Amino acid sequence: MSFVTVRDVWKSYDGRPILERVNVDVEEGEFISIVGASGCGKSTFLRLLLADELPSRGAIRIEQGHRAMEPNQERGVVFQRYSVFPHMTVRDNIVAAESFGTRSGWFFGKRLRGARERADETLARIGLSHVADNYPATLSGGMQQRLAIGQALTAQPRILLLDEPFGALDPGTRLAMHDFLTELRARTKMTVFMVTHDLTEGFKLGDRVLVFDKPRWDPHDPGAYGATITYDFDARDEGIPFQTIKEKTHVPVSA
Amino acid sequence: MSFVTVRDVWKSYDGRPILERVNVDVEEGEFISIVGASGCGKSTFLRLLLADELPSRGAIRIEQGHRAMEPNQERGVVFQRYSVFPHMTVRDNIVAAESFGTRSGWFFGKRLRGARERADETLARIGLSHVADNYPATLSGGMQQRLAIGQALTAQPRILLLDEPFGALDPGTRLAMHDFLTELRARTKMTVFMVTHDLTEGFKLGDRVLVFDKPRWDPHDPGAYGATITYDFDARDEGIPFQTIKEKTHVPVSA
Amino acid sequence: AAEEKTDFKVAWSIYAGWMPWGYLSDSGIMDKWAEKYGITVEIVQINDYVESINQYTAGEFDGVSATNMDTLSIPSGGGVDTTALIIGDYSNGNDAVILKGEGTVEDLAGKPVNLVELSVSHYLLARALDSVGLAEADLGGVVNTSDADMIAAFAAPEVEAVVTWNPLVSEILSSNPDATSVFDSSKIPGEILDLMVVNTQTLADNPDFGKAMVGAWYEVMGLMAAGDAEALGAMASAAGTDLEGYKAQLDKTAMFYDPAEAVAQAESADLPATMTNVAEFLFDKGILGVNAPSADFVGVAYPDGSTSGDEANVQFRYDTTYMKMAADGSL
Amino acid sequence: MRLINRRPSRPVAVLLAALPFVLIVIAYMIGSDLRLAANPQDKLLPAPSTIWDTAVRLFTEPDKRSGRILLWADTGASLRRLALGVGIAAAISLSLGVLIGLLPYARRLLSGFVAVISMVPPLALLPILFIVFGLGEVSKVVLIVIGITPFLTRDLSQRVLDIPHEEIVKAQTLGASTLVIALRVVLPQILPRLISAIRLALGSAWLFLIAAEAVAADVGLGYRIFLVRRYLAMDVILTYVLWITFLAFVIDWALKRLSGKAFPWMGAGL
Amino acid sequence: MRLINRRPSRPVAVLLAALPFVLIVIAYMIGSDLRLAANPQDKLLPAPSTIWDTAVRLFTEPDKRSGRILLWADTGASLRRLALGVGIAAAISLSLGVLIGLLPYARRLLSGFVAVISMVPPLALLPILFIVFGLGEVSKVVLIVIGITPFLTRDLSQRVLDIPHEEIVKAQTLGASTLVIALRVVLPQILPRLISAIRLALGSAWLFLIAAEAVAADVGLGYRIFLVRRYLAMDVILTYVLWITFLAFVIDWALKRLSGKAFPWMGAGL
Ligand SMILES: Nc1ncnc2c1ncn2[C@@H]1O[C@H](COP(=O)(O)OP(=O)(O)OP(=O)(O)O)[C@@H](O)[C@H]1O
Ligand SMILES: Nc1ncnc2c1ncn2[C@@H]1O[C@H](COP(=O)(O)OP(=O)(O)OP(=O)(O)O)[C@@H](O)[C@H]1O
Ligand SMILES: [Mg+2]
Ligand SMILES: [Mg+2]
Repeated sequence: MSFVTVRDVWKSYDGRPILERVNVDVEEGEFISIVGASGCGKSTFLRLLLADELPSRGAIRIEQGHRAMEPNQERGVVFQRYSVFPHMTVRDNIVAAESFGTRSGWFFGKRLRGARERADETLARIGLSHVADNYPATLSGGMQQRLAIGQALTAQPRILLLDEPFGALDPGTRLAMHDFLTELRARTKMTVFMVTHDLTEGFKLGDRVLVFDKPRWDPHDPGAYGATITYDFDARDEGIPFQTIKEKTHVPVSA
Repeated sequence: MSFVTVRDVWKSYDGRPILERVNVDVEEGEFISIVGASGCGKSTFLRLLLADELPSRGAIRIEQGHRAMEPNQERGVVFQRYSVFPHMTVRDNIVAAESFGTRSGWFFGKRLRGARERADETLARIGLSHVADNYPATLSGGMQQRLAIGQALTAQPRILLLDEPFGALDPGTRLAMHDFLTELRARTKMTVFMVTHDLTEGFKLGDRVLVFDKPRWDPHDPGAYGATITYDFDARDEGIPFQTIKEKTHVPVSA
Repeated sequence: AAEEKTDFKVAWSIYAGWMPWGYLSDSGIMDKWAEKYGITVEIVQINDYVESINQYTAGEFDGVSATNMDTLSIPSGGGVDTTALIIGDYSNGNDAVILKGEGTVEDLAGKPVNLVELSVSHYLLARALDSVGLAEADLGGVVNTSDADMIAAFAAPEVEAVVTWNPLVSEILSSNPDATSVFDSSKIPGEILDLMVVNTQTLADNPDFGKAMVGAWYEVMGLMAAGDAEALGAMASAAGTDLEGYKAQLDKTAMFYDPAEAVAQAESADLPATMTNVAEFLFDKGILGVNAPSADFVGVAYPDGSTSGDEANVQFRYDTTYMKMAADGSL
Repeated sequence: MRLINRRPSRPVAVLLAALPFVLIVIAYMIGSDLRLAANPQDKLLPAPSTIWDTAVRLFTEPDKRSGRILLWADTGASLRRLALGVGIAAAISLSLGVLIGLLPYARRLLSGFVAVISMVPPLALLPILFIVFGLGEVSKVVLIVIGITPFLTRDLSQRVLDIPHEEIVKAQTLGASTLVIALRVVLPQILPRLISAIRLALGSAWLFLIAAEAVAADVGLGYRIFLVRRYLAMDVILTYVLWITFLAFVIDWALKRLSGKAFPWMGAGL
Repeated sequence: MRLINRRPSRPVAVLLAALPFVLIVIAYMIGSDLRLAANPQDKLLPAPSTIWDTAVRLFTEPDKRSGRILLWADTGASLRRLALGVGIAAAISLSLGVLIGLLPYARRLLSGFVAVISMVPPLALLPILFIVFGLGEVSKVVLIVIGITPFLTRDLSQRVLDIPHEEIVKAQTLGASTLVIALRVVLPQILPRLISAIRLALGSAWLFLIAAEAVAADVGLGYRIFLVRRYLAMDVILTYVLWITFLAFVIDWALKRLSGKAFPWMGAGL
């Protein structure tokens, strides 16, 4: 059986369909890039995977488990912005990834010291040791995203969700982050879903690239139908894709 | 004589030098791309050209005229954001480019109708006719920047200054904007300065590419010296540059 | 600097003995008398009694309804030479010291007392304590309490005694069966005088102003003395009560319906003693100002030409000229 | 499921929203019952039925003396003062806000002064106000103006400063003079903020109005409350309090609507 | 050069900032002189020298009767009431704000209620407060609490809602319970906002304090002002008004400093 199973998922907001008939199976350790036009529902799909929103119809399961009703430690996430806590130092942001799961949310004494040491190791690994006591606002965008990823991974999620994590970075920093992510993956073998606007980035990092688009559309009412996965590329072969067309796109629906 | 003359310009903030010994001559109709590390003073240089800030030393002249003391109609500008007026419709934003120069800032009657007609022509040219009555907030980022450029050009400036005009756009839209700008240039032969983070973009669009960097630096005090133009590439030959090294870079200064 | 003028403004505030001023203005009687003397007099009601005196002191009004004590402390103490044009009444039970539960004035010892500080209530309390040989220091403190909230205050658990005036007194006594009046102004008759005071200079320059005011006032006094239901009813409703309630308040007010009685009060030999008493009270409380060297720093002149206090600094005058004209029917 | 992720269904939501009001009414009824049982003459917490009767009387029966329905006369007078005071304060603070926010000279001249003035307790100045502006309508309006103008001015000048510098530069490159920038770029953009600032300041404006009317007035909502406070006529006071609350709510709602209608460009921001 | 681009030099800037204060003082001196020339005893606008003498006396000379320096006693009493009132209001509004902002159920239950309550004019409810809380310190503190809590609560709950949803989601993916989110994500982030909300509300708090002290008290800044109003001692009133203004300014400044010191992470925002 596959690791993540998405079965006939529909999602509408206020009766307006955004996603329809989404089906996909993902193996453990796969890196899935998700691309598609702006506003087509990529972030929505990620929120469904995160269980921050529930599908209007259909189900998403990890290892055939229960359907999650809300975000939990199984699913880590990094957004384009606001992914770290601005009121905690860089080190405390990492410690929080351990301590938030406890009843009070605080560590004390020996446990705190232990967590701090582990946090410092993590920071060394992601190259942020020199700013451990700084607040995130003083970090560059790239450093903040590295911190966010380090924090998400500290909680040891089963899948990691990235929503345009490098969208706000300049091209140079972006390339550095690609290397950082590739290196991390080589070490952890995490299952990752990453939404990106940048097709090159998607193919470069992903094992598979899912394209979201509206297969059906009504010329008189562009909002009448939702998007689904129209292509599912295998990108493992150094970015030279062989493609699986899943749906014919832009079939006009006679009104 | 050259069209824009920058002579031995220095700029410091609070005694901290940002730019030093900047010299450059630009011919009428040239497209100058400006690149450089983040925070090295590119936007500051543009603000000096704009006369939004005055140089601490040295002078900037257009056609050997007076040194401008504040922004005026000679210099048009488009920023990364906030370049259009959010409280005016798309059409009114274009009309404003004509009417702001009058005493009251308003057009009435026949003059207003005339300006509206010209605005509609401009909108047709930049492909925004269908949203003429919308407010900018409802436009996509690319459309807003097209409007900002159209607005700036309506005021018929002698030079046009662009500060990372496409920095906030996604790659697809960015490419479309490149085409839009290239096409406009072919028509107007405007003198343009464009700051960009993206080297490719700089070479693709520019006739010349200026690189800002700190030629001198003090290992003990990185903020002690300002940046200047270290390279001046000719980019006309389809982006294959032959370079003019203007300064040796990163010469350590014995402390 | 003689300053003749034809337009005058006087202020009044709601109190049993001053209600005629409202009626004077509403009924047109004031206008009638003003017209007779070729002037206009605007009568303005002000909610806040202290504010009305302050406004008069600052020169906004030519006259104001006030007690003898407040006249001495605010305008006269403030250097505004003021004449008592009309003595309307004296409080004859309208002001009272009220205790929660049974008791006498002696029982006030050790208890906090709520009252409008530095007002006639405070004076009444001082006189009450005097009568039994107590001093304010023997109390459990004096708590300044706005008259507007006196009834609510009396209902508060920690309030043990209040000093206040009508209609609050009758309201408190009637709605709190356990309330006892242990001392009231009927025990010090003639000491709390309710006046209409005017600027001395203005009066001197414009005798017609005095004549019109006094004439109008005693026309209404005549109506009241005759029990005119229309006039009394109007005053009662303006006071926020009914005819019965207003009559009950008037019972505690020694109105001088006859101008001759008012003249007699002004000429009474007790008046200088009362004023000296009041001045001492004010000085003791520091109300005459920090620069006041003694209690007799402000001089008060009486109808017979005698004075109490500092002769060189007479700022408060009892003048019976106009009331006598009314008594003689020569207005 | 975490509490933060639990959303009440529609009917439950309506019930919940009504609950606190129902509880307050019940608590009042119990309190009133207890006091009236102890003393049937008690005026402090009149029975709801008494309040209702009083309210009906106040809203419909004309005053014997003047023939006017006092509550409407009071409402008219108070609303006029409020509108005048708030209107004048808005006009002053709009001009000052634009000046302070836009012109460095004006900023130097006024911003410190406004900051200090905003700390002065206006109630303590009442006696002076009455002397300077008389006891008529003017002084009441002026108290409101003095009370809320500093706050409005500080808020608006901050908003002017918050307008992206880019917009001001852009206007200059289009040839706009200071006047044109003030009138066509700055003013329209702070108008919506003016409305929200007014909504914030209205509470204080009511307070000042009531305080001023308590001292010198012969008509007005605050005057009436102050007048009947002497007799502890809580039925009248509560009716007036509820009525003022209702008026305040309607004004707030109307301003919110106005803001939405008048400034359609305020969508998601630029 | 456009007016918006002209910046005063340093000495001119200092002069400009002082100008309005100087003008006010001069205007006062002229007004005072005129009135004192007409009547040397005039109390309304005492000469600046008189105010100075009075101020010195008030700050240094003990009261004859009680032996205490009244101004300090008044200041102590008022500041205690203010601190208590504001402190309690802050605690309540912090809890309510977090609840309303974070929990949909609490939001449904309370947000409409708080919106309505914030429209009630608290001054009109004074009689009820007196009966329920007595005439002592409690009712004064309660008036401040009632007066500013709705405003603080609305402001804080809005700030909680403004916290990026991403942060809340992130906390959940780190396993945080509702309690942990409230205590470790939301609370620390709205504390700085609490301080700025308090700075905004302090003006009203002073107002309610002065109003409460005017009604029933035997010590306090507002009490003294309303007491000496009885004999138009404007020198005392003006001294007290200036002193209150100074206190308000210092408190405001201290809160601003505190906010900067206590929340170093509030740099440029994330
Ligand atoms: N909470 C919501 N309520 C109503 N509509 C929503 C909501 N969230 C998203 N939408 C709508 O759903 C559609 C898809 O939004 P989504 O954010 O998933 O797009 P996206 O593919 O991530 O776009 P982008 O590339 O711009 O991030 C949009 O039209 C959006 O307006
Ligand atoms: N008004 C100012 N006052 C003080 N320092 C300033 C000011 N404007 C810019 N600086 C400083 O000048 C330096 C250059 O800033 P500038 O904005 O010109 O850089 P930039 O090259 O445009 O950077 P970026 O690529 O991030 O836009 C920075 O260190 C900045 O902190
Ligand atoms: Mg998205
Ligand atoms: Mg820049």
